[in-house]
Amino acid sequence: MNPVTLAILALLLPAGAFLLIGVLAPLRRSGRPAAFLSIAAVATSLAAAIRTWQLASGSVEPIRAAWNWLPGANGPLATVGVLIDPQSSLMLILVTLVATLVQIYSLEYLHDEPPAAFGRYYAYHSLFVFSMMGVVLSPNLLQLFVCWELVGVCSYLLIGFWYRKPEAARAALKAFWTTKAGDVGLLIGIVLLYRLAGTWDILELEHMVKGGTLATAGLGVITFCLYLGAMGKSAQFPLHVWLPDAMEGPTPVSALIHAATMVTAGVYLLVRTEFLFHQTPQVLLLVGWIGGITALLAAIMACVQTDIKKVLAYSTVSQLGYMMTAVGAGFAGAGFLHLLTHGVFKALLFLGAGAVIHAVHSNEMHDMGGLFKRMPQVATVFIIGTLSLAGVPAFAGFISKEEVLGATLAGGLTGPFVMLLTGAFLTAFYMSKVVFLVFFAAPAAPGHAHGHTHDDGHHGHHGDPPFLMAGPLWILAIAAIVIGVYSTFFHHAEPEFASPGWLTPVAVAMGLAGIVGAYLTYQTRTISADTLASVFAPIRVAAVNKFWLDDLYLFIYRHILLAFARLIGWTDRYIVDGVLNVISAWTLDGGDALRRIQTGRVGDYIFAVAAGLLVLMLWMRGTL
Amino acid sequence: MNGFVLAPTAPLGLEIGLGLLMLVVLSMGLFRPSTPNRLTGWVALIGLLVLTGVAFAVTPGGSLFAGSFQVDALAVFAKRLFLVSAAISVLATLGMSSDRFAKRGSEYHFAVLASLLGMLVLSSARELILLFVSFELMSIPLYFLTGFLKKDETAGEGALKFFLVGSVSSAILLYGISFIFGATGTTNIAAIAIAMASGSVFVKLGLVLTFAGIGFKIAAVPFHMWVPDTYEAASTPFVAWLSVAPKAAGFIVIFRLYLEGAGSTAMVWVPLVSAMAAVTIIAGNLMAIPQKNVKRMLAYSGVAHIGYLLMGFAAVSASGTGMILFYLVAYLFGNMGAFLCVQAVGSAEHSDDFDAYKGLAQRSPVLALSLLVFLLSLGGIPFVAGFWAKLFIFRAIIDQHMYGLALIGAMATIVALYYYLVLSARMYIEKPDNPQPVPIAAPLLVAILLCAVGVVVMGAYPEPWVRAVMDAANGLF
Amino acid sequence: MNGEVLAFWVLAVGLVGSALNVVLSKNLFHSVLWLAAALVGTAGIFIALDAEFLGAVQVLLYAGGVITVVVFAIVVTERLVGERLSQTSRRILGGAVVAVGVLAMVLNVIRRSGIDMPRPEMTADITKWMGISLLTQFLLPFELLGVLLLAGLLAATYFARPEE
Amino acid sequence: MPLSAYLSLAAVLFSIGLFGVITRRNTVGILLGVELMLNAVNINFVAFSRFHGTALGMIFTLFAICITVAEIALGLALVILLFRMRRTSTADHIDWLKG
Amino acid sequence: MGFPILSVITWSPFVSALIIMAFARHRPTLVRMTGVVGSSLSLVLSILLYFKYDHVANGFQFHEFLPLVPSMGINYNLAVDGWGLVLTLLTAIILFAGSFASWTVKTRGQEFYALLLLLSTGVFGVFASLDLFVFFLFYEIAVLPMYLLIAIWGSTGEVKPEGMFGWAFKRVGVGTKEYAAMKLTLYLLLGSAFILVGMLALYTAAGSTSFSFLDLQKVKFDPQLQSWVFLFFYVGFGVLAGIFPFHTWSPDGHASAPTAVSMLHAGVLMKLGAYGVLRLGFGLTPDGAVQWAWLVGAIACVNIVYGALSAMSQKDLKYVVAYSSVSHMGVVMLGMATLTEQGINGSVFQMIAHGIMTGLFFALVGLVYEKAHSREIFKMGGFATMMPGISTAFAIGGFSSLGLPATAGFVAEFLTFIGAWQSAHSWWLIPGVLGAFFTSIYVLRVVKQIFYGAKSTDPHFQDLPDAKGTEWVAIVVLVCILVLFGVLPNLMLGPIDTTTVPLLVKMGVMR
Repeated sequence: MNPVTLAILALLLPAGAFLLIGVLAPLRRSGRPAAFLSIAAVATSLAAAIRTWQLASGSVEPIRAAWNWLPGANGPLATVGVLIDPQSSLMLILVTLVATLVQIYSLEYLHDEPPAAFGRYYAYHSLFVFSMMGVVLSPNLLQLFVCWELVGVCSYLLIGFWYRKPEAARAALKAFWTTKAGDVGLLIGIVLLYRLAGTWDILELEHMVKGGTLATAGLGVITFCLYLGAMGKSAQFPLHVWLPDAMEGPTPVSALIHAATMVTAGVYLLVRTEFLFHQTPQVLLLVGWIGGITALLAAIMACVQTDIKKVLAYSTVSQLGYMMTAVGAGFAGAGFLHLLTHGVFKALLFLGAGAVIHAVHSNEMHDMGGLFKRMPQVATVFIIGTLSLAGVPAFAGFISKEEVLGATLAGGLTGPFVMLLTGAFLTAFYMSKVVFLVFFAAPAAPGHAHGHTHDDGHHGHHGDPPFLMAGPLWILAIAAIVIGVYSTFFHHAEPEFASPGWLTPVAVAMGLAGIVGAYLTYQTRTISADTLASVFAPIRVAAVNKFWLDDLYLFIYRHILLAFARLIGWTDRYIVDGVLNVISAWTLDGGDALRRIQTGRVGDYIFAVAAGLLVLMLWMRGTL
Repeated sequence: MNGFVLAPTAPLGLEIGLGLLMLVVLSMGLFRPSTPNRLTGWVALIGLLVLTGVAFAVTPGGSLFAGSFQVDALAVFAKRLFLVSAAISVLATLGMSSDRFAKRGSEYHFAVLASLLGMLVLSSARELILLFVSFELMSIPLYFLTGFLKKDETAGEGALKFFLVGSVSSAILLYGISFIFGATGTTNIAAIAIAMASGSVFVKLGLVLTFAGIGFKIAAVPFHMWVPDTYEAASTPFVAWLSVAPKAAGFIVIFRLYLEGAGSTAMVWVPLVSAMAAVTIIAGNLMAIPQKNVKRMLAYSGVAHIGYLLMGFAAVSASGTGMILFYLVAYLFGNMGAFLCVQAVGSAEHSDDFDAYKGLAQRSPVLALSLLVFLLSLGGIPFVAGFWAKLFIFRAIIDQHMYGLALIGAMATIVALYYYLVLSARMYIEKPDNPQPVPIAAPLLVAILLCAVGVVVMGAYPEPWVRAVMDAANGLF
Repeated sequence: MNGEVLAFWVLAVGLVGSALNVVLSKNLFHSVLWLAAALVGTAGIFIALDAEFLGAVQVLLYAGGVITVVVFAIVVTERLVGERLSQTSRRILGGAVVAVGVLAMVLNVIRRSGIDMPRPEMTADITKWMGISLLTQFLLPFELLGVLLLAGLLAATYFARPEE
Repeated sequence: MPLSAYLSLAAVLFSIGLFGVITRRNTVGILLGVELMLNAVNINFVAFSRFHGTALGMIFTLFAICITVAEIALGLALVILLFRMRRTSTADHIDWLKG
Repeated sequence: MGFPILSVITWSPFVSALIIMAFARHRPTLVRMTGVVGSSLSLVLSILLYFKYDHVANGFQFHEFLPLVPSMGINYNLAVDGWGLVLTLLTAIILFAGSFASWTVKTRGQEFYALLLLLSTGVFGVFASLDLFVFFLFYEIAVLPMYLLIAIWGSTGEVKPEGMFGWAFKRVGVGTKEYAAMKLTLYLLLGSAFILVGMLALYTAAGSTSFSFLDLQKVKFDPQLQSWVFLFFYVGFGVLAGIFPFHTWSPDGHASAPTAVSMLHAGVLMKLGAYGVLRLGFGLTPDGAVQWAWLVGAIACVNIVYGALSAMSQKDLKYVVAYSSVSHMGVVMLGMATLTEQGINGSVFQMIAHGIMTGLFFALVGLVYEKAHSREIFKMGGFATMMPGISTAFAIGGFSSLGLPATAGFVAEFLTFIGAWQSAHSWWLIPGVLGAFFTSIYVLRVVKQIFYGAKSTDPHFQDLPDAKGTEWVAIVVLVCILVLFGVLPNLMLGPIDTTTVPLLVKMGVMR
């Protein structure tokens, strides 16, 4: 099969699964069969994706296929199709791989759900996989946007999967609105781009840029708008607020959507349109700086979280900042690499955390502790993930983080570089903190934990998870190690930039310092956590309060937007409609008033006739 | 030989026939039977039907008395209209429950026929004296007919008001005619147009005064004030006729005096008439809104309709004139029909108030539907006659580029629809207090259905009617 | 100043005076009598305009017939109500304004009309001509007038007759 | 006397009559005002007729007088009818129908 | 001439109405079946029409001609072009769904169905008429039955008479169904008065010989005449299309109307207004349209944002949907005001999209109301557990209304935005996009409030059933179509585009 057919196949299988599950209510309500269908579809997609990648890496030119979607007088306005090049095919593998693993994992993770909800879950998943692949394979920005939005909807639906929980419903809404706010920018950018370039096709655009036929006037606005979209999806400061809340969704969802795939779509978009951004260095600079700020602030906030998923969520935000900084520095390749590795190890971390939560029935780290003995497998893979994230050599995160840091420095973004470096330390610190608190340290609040122990009988599996959950964990862990080992020791890709020699040692030192710091604080308790807290009190308060961004947004939503809406609603009812009612009332009153001249006295009638006569004569006096 | 003797009077055939009918009706009153019956009514009806048949056979042409009586197309058209409306009214009267119509039927029908005679002659009159006398012949029996139910506490009042305002108006009218005569020295109507063209101030003054007089007859604001009181007081089938036929006669007079042969000199009336039309439409509609009595409501809405007819006059064109005639025919069916429905409900409920119409659709669907159709026609809704009527009027004045007036007319239609809809809501939406069907006398029902058929047929297929009115109107220009 | 002018002015002053009394008199009965005077004065004007026949008709029909009927009516109603009818006026200001306005307009037209043609000589016997034309040219209105009078009479008796 | 003199006289009479019909409260009084107006009209007719040298206006007057008589008879009959029912001949009091 | 397919589509509801009135008295099943058969016939034939339409030749097809009033040049002349084609299909779909959504009308069901079908004959007729006059006649048929439909079967809401105009509110009875019905009817008739005057002005200016659209289209009218006639058309039809500030009949009317009537009215009748502006305003008075495009667009922008904000502030579910119509109709008007190919395509496509989605919304609101007897958004909660089907459909409708890709709403809005940016007034893009964003806020907020979150503790809201039986028909049909047109917009856009381009060429804004 040629790569296009394969790609389409990969794309359509989950879509078909979604339609089948969605439309055939009995199938959906049966639960497990639906899940198997979905998994089969996505697994086949994975195979197709791998084959596509193989075929694509052999071809020099990107492979593109397109069909008309929207008509226009002078040729089609928009097309749909696939664009297969190394980037998209790699990304495709990541998406399908993580999706497959997560779906398998979910079989066990959600086995308590009623069958109907189970079916619904897999329907959403299939839709998500389809949409995400649509984003990845999209040959033009419009299709990308279409799938982009669908991805957002899936995220909304899956965050709100447990919609009975008010928090989940609220978080879903918040995620949708925040990303939508960014998407408004993306939409505007796409619309603007059409007038400027007359096409949305990525290859054509690239061609135009290379040929110098694309006007640069106004391009800055367009790239900025595109970046806004990426900002929302990839949770860049200040639109990152939705991602931590999104952890209300089931943990596998967080692993797939809010760690590995969807949130990286923003980075992917920027990678795809890198050539456009290069035309507008100011915007690129902005991307870099905001990336750095995001990375640092999110890392700080991650440090003060007590919820294991929240830590991972902020960590994701922070890592997305890393990727963005690299893109902003002008080296999208580095960002993309980090995207891939991060996808693997962050999914691993989330799934690991999920296994823990599944066992403990709590997200709070103080409910955990000393779990290494009970769940050695989970602890192992989680530690692999942590080391990856901390950028320890021979793990997946190491090489990509080096690349990002190097790229940032090479791009001349010194400020963001410092932030990233600080962030690297903090990353290692908070991740290690999680590891120590969850797996090694004694339970922080024994009483509290005891409260749970008697539940053990009910939940049964307070040990390592069954195969369906462990399998995916191990696959990801192995992938993280393989990638790490391969890229650290065997494969030194020629970087597009030259990084100074001191960079690697410094970065690794930062990571190790973080691990050590965490060890001292949370395992041996040599350093008192309270002391740390009081030393960094102002930052801590700010971090705990999420830098008051949520409050700000809430204020804007409640006291500005809704209040304004109420004002408009009131105006419509009592002024606009009011005027109409007044006119109507006046008409009625006018009838009443006029009726009074009908006095019933014939003298008045005669008077009216005479007066009318006079009026007629006066009117006509000019001609008389 | 006989044929030769009668031949010269042929153009007067209808009038002579009507005169004979009057004679019969009157003499039936002299030999009053011991048990009152409605025989005179039936005789009058049959006579009218025969005359109507004859009228539809008459072809235009022929004149008498040196052209002062002329049977032109307009006259024939008008005569048919008058006869049909009178026949419907008489038919509906046969369903009246009051025994006064049986006891004094001879006087009543004689008066109707006398007034009708006035209208018939009026439509042919081309000479001022004849015009005036026939105008008065039309009017005076109307006063009588208004007060016919003299035992009713309000009938006399309605008649008196009608009479007093009417006689003042007719004095003004006559004063105007005197100036017209004075300006020309002749009573021939054809001379008026010539005098107008020469710019005679007397003829203009005369026409202004005359307009006030006619304004009373057609009930244009501010000469309309007798209308609601009179309509409320008088017997409903008569009001149905009163609301249509004399108005039509007034417009015939307007055509004769102001438009016939006048050409472009008639344009001098346009601002005055359009202003009057606007005021009439607005005031009529506004005053109809707060009415609680359906007859009064219809009276005011009738005033508003006069405004639309005046709009047609303001167009000063053959099409405008023709469309007035069309409007009159549509109005004949619509308004008479509506009044007859009021009669049907009123005789059952002994009330003409809106409340009497509650749930009529569930009590008597046919009656309610007929009334709805009439109201829609009056409101100018498509597929019933009134729509075409309004449309044609608007078209005529838009032809003259009077967009503002058209818009006022169109917007006022909305106000009119308001109160028509309020009445419809009573019929269709509310629950009846008394679920019994409304008893309707057979003749009345026939009359209502006739009107309904007229309204619907005109609405569905206006083409022949349009052709007829245009034939009648073209002679004037 | 010839006789015609003198007669005109005398009649005019008398007419206007009696007319004013008709509309201003407090006593309805007096009003009627003043109206009779005005009608007779009008007959005088007719005669001054060489319409003797009309003058006669005016006196006979109007002053004779109408006034009698009115007086009769007043008497009847007074008898019914058992007291003298007096009458007051209202809307005097409005009435005056309208009446004066109309008068001014009409007078203005008369002034501007330039109608003052010479008074032609009488050539034929007007009365005779009227008689002939009533039965020829104006036969139809004449007939209609008959119907009208009949209808009016019927109506008047119908209304005036007490309840049967 | 010129025609305009007659016409002016008629106009004055007409206006007085008009004033009368407006201001009179008694129905009979209103009728008297109408009579005055018609009288003025008749003067107009006769004067025009005379000055035009035609009898048409006089014929008109003749008809007018006759019709007036019929009218006034009818009117007075109505007044009597109303008087019988309402015990008043004051026009302003006859106002049951209004609004 | 062949089979008069357009006439059959147009009149089959009417005939059903007659049959219902004549034969189905007090037999509710027969009433419903007749209604469904009549509307199904229209639907089937509309689909057939779509496929038989020659998409390559485009232009007006399926001509039917019958002289009506030849002396005035009035003829019964039916034909459809691309726009008419898709809008006929839309009408048929909504009517079909509506006849199922009225299944539960209990009182006087016979009259209800008859009036509903009568109304749809009017709508079909408008979209198929080439003769302006017949167009107007059908237009009136489409408007008038609304009065009775709302006043008899409607529901009375609650509006507090407050503010400085409180007295007027009391005087006219704001909030009652009678008020809503009256306001709607009179407002729309007022609009039709403007239309009539404008139409007659063109007719006379063209020599009073023909009311045919094709004939009038060839006439080059005086620019000044065009200028005000366009305004008349704009205001006249705009009232029905809900342009600010003449939109206030819409919330009250739609909120008071029974389900199927709201569906048909918001779904199709409002399109009639926009279609009228586009067909008559742009088609016959192109210079006027070009001259006034700035006004149309500016008011459309107000509509979009203002409608969305108003919707956000409502507490009554039906009012939210009604105001969202006001906002979405702004998109329709904005699209045409751009005078660009994409804009007008978007405008017509939005007519379809909004028709379907608002039909869906009203059907769902009707169901929710039928089961929960409440439209108070903030009293309901957690319904998704009990009525998963309804809540899913509602969410899909909501997604379409906020312009989510893969639903019809996206294509429409996107095209409109493209058009807006390419028009002479590119700033229109901003309110347009902002409106879409606001829509996402109020729609999802409502979805969350009613269907998600903790279950309401109100005892009335326990054990509410999901949709069942025939109730599914309307929902499923509409949802499927909404998605179908979103995924394959070409189905509709093809014919639309072939009609838009010649218009723009004629208007001189496109080569």
